[in-house]
Amino acid sequence: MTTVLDELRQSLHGCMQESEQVIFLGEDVLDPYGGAFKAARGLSTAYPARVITTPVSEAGIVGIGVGMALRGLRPVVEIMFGDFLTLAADQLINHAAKLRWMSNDQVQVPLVVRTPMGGRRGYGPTHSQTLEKHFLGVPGLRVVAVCDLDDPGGLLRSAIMEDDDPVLFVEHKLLYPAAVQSLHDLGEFDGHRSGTRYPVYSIRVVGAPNPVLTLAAYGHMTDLARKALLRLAYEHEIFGELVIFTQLSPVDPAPLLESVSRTRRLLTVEEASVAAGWGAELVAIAAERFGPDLRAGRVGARQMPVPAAGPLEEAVLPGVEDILRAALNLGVATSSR
Amino acid sequence: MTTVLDELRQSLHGCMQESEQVIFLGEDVLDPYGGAFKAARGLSTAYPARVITTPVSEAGIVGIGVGMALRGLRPVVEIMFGDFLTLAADQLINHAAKLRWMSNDQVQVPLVVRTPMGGRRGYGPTHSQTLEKHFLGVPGLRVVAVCDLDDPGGLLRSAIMEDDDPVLFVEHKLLYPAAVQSLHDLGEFDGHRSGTRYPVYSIRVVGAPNPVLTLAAYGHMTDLARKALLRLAYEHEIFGELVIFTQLSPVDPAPLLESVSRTRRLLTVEEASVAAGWGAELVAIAAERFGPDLRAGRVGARQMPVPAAGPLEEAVLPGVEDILRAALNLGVATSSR
Amino acid sequence: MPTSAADFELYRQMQRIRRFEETVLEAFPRGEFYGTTHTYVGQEANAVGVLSGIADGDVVVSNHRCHGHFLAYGGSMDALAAELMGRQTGVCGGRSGSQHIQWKDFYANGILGGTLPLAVGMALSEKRAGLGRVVIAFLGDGTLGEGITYESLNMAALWGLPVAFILEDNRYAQTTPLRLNLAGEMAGRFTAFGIPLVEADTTDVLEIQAIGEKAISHVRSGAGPFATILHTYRFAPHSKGDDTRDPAEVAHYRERDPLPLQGRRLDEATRRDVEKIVETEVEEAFRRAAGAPPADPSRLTEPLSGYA
Amino acid sequence: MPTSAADFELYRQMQRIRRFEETVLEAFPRGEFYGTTHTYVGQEANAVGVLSGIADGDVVVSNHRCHGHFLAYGGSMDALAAELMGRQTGVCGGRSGSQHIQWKDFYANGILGGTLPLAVGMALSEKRAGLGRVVIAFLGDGTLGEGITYESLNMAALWGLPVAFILEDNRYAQTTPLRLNLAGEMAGRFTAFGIPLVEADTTDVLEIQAIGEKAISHVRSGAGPFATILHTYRFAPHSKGDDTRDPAEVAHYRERDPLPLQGRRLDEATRRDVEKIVETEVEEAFRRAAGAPPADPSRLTEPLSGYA
Ligand SMILES: Cc1ncc(C[n+]2csc(CCOP(=O)(O)OP(=O)(O)O)c2C)c(N)n1
Ligand SMILES: Cc1ncc(C[n+]2csc(CCOP(=O)(O)OP(=O)(O)O)c2C)c(N)n1
Ligand SMILES: [Mg+2]
Ligand SMILES: [Mg+2]
Repeated sequence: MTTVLDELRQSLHGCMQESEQVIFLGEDVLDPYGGAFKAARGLSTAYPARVITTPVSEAGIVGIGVGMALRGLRPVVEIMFGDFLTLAADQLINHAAKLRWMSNDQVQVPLVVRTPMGGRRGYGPTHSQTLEKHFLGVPGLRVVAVCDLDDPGGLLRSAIMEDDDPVLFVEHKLLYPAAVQSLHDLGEFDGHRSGTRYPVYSIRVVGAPNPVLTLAAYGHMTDLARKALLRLAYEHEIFGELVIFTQLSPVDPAPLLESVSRTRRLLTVEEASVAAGWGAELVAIAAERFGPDLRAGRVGARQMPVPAAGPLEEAVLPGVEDILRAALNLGVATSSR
Repeated sequence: MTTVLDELRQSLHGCMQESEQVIFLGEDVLDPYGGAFKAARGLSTAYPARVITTPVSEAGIVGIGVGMALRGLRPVVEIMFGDFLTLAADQLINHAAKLRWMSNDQVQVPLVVRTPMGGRRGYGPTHSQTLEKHFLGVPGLRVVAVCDLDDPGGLLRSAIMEDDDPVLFVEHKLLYPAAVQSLHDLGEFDGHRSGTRYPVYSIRVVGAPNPVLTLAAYGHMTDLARKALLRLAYEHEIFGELVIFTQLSPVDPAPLLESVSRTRRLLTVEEASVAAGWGAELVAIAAERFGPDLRAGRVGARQMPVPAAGPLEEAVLPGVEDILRAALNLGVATSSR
Repeated sequence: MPTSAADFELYRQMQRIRRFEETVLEAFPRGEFYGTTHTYVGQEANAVGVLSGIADGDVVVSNHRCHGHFLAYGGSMDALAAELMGRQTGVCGGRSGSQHIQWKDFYANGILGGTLPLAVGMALSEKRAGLGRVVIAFLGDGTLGEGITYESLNMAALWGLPVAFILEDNRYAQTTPLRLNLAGEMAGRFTAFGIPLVEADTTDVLEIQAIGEKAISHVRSGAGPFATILHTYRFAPHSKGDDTRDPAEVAHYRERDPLPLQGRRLDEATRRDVEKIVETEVEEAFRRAAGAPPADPSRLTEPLSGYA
Repeated sequence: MPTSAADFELYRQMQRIRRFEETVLEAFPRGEFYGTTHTYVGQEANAVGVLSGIADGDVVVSNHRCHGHFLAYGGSMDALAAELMGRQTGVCGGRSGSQHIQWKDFYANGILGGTLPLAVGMALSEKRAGLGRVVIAFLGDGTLGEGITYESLNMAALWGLPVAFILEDNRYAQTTPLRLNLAGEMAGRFTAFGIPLVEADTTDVLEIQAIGEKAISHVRSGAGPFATILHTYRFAPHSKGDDTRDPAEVAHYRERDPLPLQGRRLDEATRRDVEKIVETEVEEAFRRAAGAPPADPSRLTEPLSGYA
C-alpha cells in the first residue's frame, strides 16, 4: 500500500532530483525528524544543501520563499500546521499573489507553500482548523488541495515544477496515512479524470443509473462523501455523482456546471464551517448559471472553533450522517432506472 | 451636512466620554493629525490618557487590544489601511475570535478593530483593497461595515459599547466625506430599518410597485446600488428592493430571505472580486432556501489586484453600469403595475 | 536541620508537576488521552520558582508547554487532568485541551508568540487599573523566531508596562537546537529594547525564586518590563515520541535534575512523605478525571453572544 | 580646483531626485497625479551615496519612499513620471503607482517591513548562485515597529547572507517621532542578531558613499549581513499635505541640506550646468509622461497564468 504521505514525500524527492532550482524550507524539517508530519523525511539526507530548517518565523519563511522565487528558484515552504498560515497571510496576499501582476508581468513567483490542515486528531482549537477558506478568491493566488485519489505526488509536482505562480498546497492530516486510490481500481466506484494540471475527478457507484445529485468535495472530505454516496445508493436508491476538486481557487466552473447541468442538484461538502467558504462559491456559481432550476445545499462544520475533546470535536466537524441528512433534505427523488 | 466621518468621530468622542473603559489606539492617531483618515481628530486632546499612538506594529496592537479586552477594557484599535489586516490575521482569527469560546465562556473579548477599506483613491494595489471577505465566516468574529445611511455613529457605538465580542468594523474610504442620509429623508427612496444592534435597511424607489428583484449590498456599494436602483426603475421599468447589511458576518439570513421570498431574484454587489466573497454566501443562503425558484447573480471587481492608474482602477472595480448589466442579465421581466 | 516550610512547599510543587507530567507521558500510549501534549519534565524549577512570587490577581501568560505553569499558578490538578482527558469537568470543559488552558488570571495558547502582545495589553490594563498587579509571560527560546515577540517587547518597554518576560531556554525548539534558530545573543533580544534582564543557567529552584522575586519586584515597582533568561532543559520529548536529541546529552542534563537538588534540602523522611502525598494526589486526579463524564456536546454554545 | 567627475555625478544624481520630487509635490495639487506619493526630498544623499557602490545584477529592495532609490539605481525618470501619472509607458504600465515599482533588479512595495524577508530570500538565492551579487534593502525607522523586520534580520544573520540593511532614520514615521515609536537603542536592533553596523549622522554624500562601500564590500565578501544606520531628515511632508512637524525643526535640518553641501564641491559654472541639465531632464520627463497614452484597460492580464 502506498499512502498519500509516501507519494508526497517521493514527489518532493523527485522534484529535488529533477531540478537544482527546488529548495525546501520549513520548521523542524531536517532528518531524522523530517517535519512534524514527516513529509520531508529523507530529504535533508539526500539533498543537504537544499533543505533548510528555519527558525519559528512563519511570515518570514514565506517571504523568503517569495524572494527566492523572484530570483528564479522554485522554493517549497512547509508551514507546520495550516493554523499558522494566519501569520503568513500578508506575505501570501500582499506579496506572493500580487508581485507578478503588479510588476506588469515582469517577474513571476513560482512558490509553493505546503501545509497540513484539518481536525479529528484532537489537537484543539489552534491546531485543527481548516483555514483555506480565508485564502480563497485572492487574485493571483492558487489554492490546491490534495486528496487520496489517483496521483497525489503528481499534483504536488505540478505545483512545484510546472506552475509559475504561487500555490497554497493544502494537505489534510488524515490523508497522510490514507492509501492512495487508483482511479481504475476504486472497487465500488467508477472514476473519471478531467483537466490537466490540477485535475477534477468524478466518481459514481459502479453500474448506477444516471445521477440525480452532484456532491462536490475536496481533500479528506472526499472520503466521507464517497461513503455517503454508497449509502445514498444502497439505503435510499439515490444515485449521485461526486465531483472532486483539487484546485479550490480560482474555481474552474466548467466541470461543476457540467455535472450540475445533468443533476440540477448540488451538495457541497467541506470540513470548515460553510459560512463564506468554498461551498458558498460553488453554490453561487451554480445558482448564477442554472437559476430557477437548481436545488443546493452545503455541509460543513458547526460555526465554532474546533474543540479538543473527542466527543466535542466529533459533534462540531461534519460527518457522513450530516452529508446523508443534507442530501435527503435536498428533496431528491429516488433515481429512476 | 454631517458626513460619515463626522459621525464616526463624534461617536468615538461619545464612547470615550461615556466610559472610562474605552481606550483608543492606533498608528499616528494623535492630534493634530488624528489618524490617516482623521477619525480620531480631537480625541487625544480631549482624552490624552486614553488615546495611544503606537509603533507600526499591526499584529502587536491588535493583540494588545485583545489583552486589554480580556481584562475588562473596551479597546478600539485603528488599523490605518484595511490592507494591513493581513498582518493582524493571526491575532483576529486565532486569538480574538477564539478566546471566549475556547475558555468555555470564562472570558470575553469586547474589542473593536476599525479600518478603512476600498479603492477609487488611486492608492494602488496594497492600499485599495476590500479584504474583509477573507475575514468572513470566522467563528467568534463579527464583521460589521458602515454605510452612509441612518446612524453610522450609532453603529460604531454598538460595536464599542454594547458588543462583548470582537468586531472587525469596516469603513470604506469613500464614505468618510459622504453625507449621512436620514432614512426618513431619502428623496427618491423609501427606507426601512430592521434588526437592532447592527441593522438591515431596505430601500425602494418612492411609489414603485412591488419589487421583482433584490439587490444586496453594504458599505460604499450601497451608493452605487441606489443609483442602479433608480436607473433600473426609470430606464427599464424594473423595480427592485435594495437590502443593505451592516453585519457582514455572520450573515443573518432572515432579512435576506424575507426579501428574496418576494422577488425570487437576488443580485449581490460588493467591491471585492466576487470569488469566495460576501455575495457568494448570500447567494448560497438564498439558493439553499429557495432552490428551484431563484435567479441569482453577483457583481464585484474583476479578479485582479487593484491597479493604481485611474483608468485601470475604474476598469477593475465594479460600477453602476456593471450592476445594471447584471440586473438585466438576471432576466427580470418588467414589473407589472 | 529540620526541613523549612518553604523548602517543603517548593519541593512539593515541583514534585506535583513532575509526577503529573510523567503520568501523562505514561498514559498517552495507552490511548487514555486524545490529541497532543507538551510536558514540563525537567523545567519544574522555573515555574515553581518564579510563580512562588506572584500575588493574587497577578496575571500569568503561558504557552503550549503550560501544565507546569498552570499547576504552579495554583490551578486544579483535577481539572487539568480532566481537560487532557476531554471531560466535562476539565478546566475549559474539554474545549481547550492541553494547550489552551484558561482559568482565573491564567491564559495559555498554542500559537507561539501570539500570547505576548496579549500579555502586554493586559499589563497596560493593569497599569491603568493601578492595583499593583503585574503580568508574568513565559516564552521559549524558539519563540524568539516570531516577529510578534519583538513588537511586544518594544511596546512593553516604550510604555513602561508591568510585565516580566520569563524566557525558558531549554536549548531546543521542538527538534531544532538553538544554534540553528538563533543568530547573535539571546540577551541582546531584550536589551535592544532597553529591557533589563537577569540571565541564569541553573536548575536550583531557590536561585530561580530569587531571580523571579527580583523580576516581579522590578515590574511591580513601576520601573517597566523586566526579562529573565533561564537556561534549562527538558528531559522528555518535545511532545510525545519525538525525541531526536542525543541520549548522552539528555543524560548529562539529567544530572542537574531540579528535583533531587531541592529534595536534598528536605530531610529524608519528609521528602518521602512529600512524594507519597503527591503520588496519591496525582493518582486521584487522574482517577477522578477518568471517572468524570465526557465533555458533553449538548453544552456547546455559540461563539458569539448573538446576531444582533 | 576643477570639479571631479565623481563629484559631478553625485551632485547630478541628487539633483535629479530633488527636482523630480519637487515637481511631483508641485504638480500634485494641480490634480496631475492620482493617488498618493512619498517623496525623498532631503534624503537624497542616502540613495545616491549607497547605490553608487552597487554593481550590475545587485538587487535593490525599496519601500514606499522609493523614487529616490529608483532613480539612484538607474531607473528611467521618464518611466517613473509616467507611472505616477498612470500612463501606459509607466515602469509597471500604471498598475503599481508610486509605491510598488519593479524594474530589473529593483523591487519596491507599500507594505512596511514586508519587503525584508523578500530581500533575505533574494540574498539566499544570490548566495547560492555564487555570482557575487548582493542585496541592498532600505528600511525606515518606523519599520523597526514591524515584527517581520526581526524575523528577517535573524535569518539573514543565521545563514550569513549577502544583504546590506540600510536604515534611513528620518526621525519620524509618518507623523510619529521616534521617541513615541522606539524603545531602547536603534543599533541594538541589529547587534542583537550579531549583525555588524555603522551608524552615521550625516548628509554628506561622500561620507555616505564610503559607508555604503564598506557595507557592500562586507556583504560581497561573504561575511554575512551588514547594517548601516543613516540619521537623516525629510524636508517635505510624509506624503502630500500632512506635515505636523515644527517648522523651526524642519528649518534647522534644512541647514544640513545634502545638495548645497555637495554642490559646493563643484565649481560654480559646472554646478549651474548640472542644474540646467537636470531641469531640462525633469521637465522633459514629465512632459513626455503627460503626452503618453493613459494606461490601457485592454492590456490588463489575468493575475494567474491559467486555470490548469
Ligand atoms: C506560531 C507557531 N509556530 C509553530 C508552532 C509549532 N511548535 C509548537 S512548540 C514549537 C517549539 C517551540 O520552541 P520553544 O519556544 O523553545 O518552546 P519549547 O517547546 O522548547 O518549550 C513549535 C515550533 C506553534 N505552536 N506555533
Ligand atoms: C504595514 C504597514 N503599516 C503602515 C503603513 C502606513 N505607513 C506608510 S509610511 C509609514 C511610516 C513609515 O515610517 P518609516 O519606516 O520611518 O519610513 P519613512 O516614511 O519615514 O521614510 C506608515 C506608518 C504601511 N504602509 N504599511
Ligand atoms: Mg525551547
Ligand atoms: Mg522614518
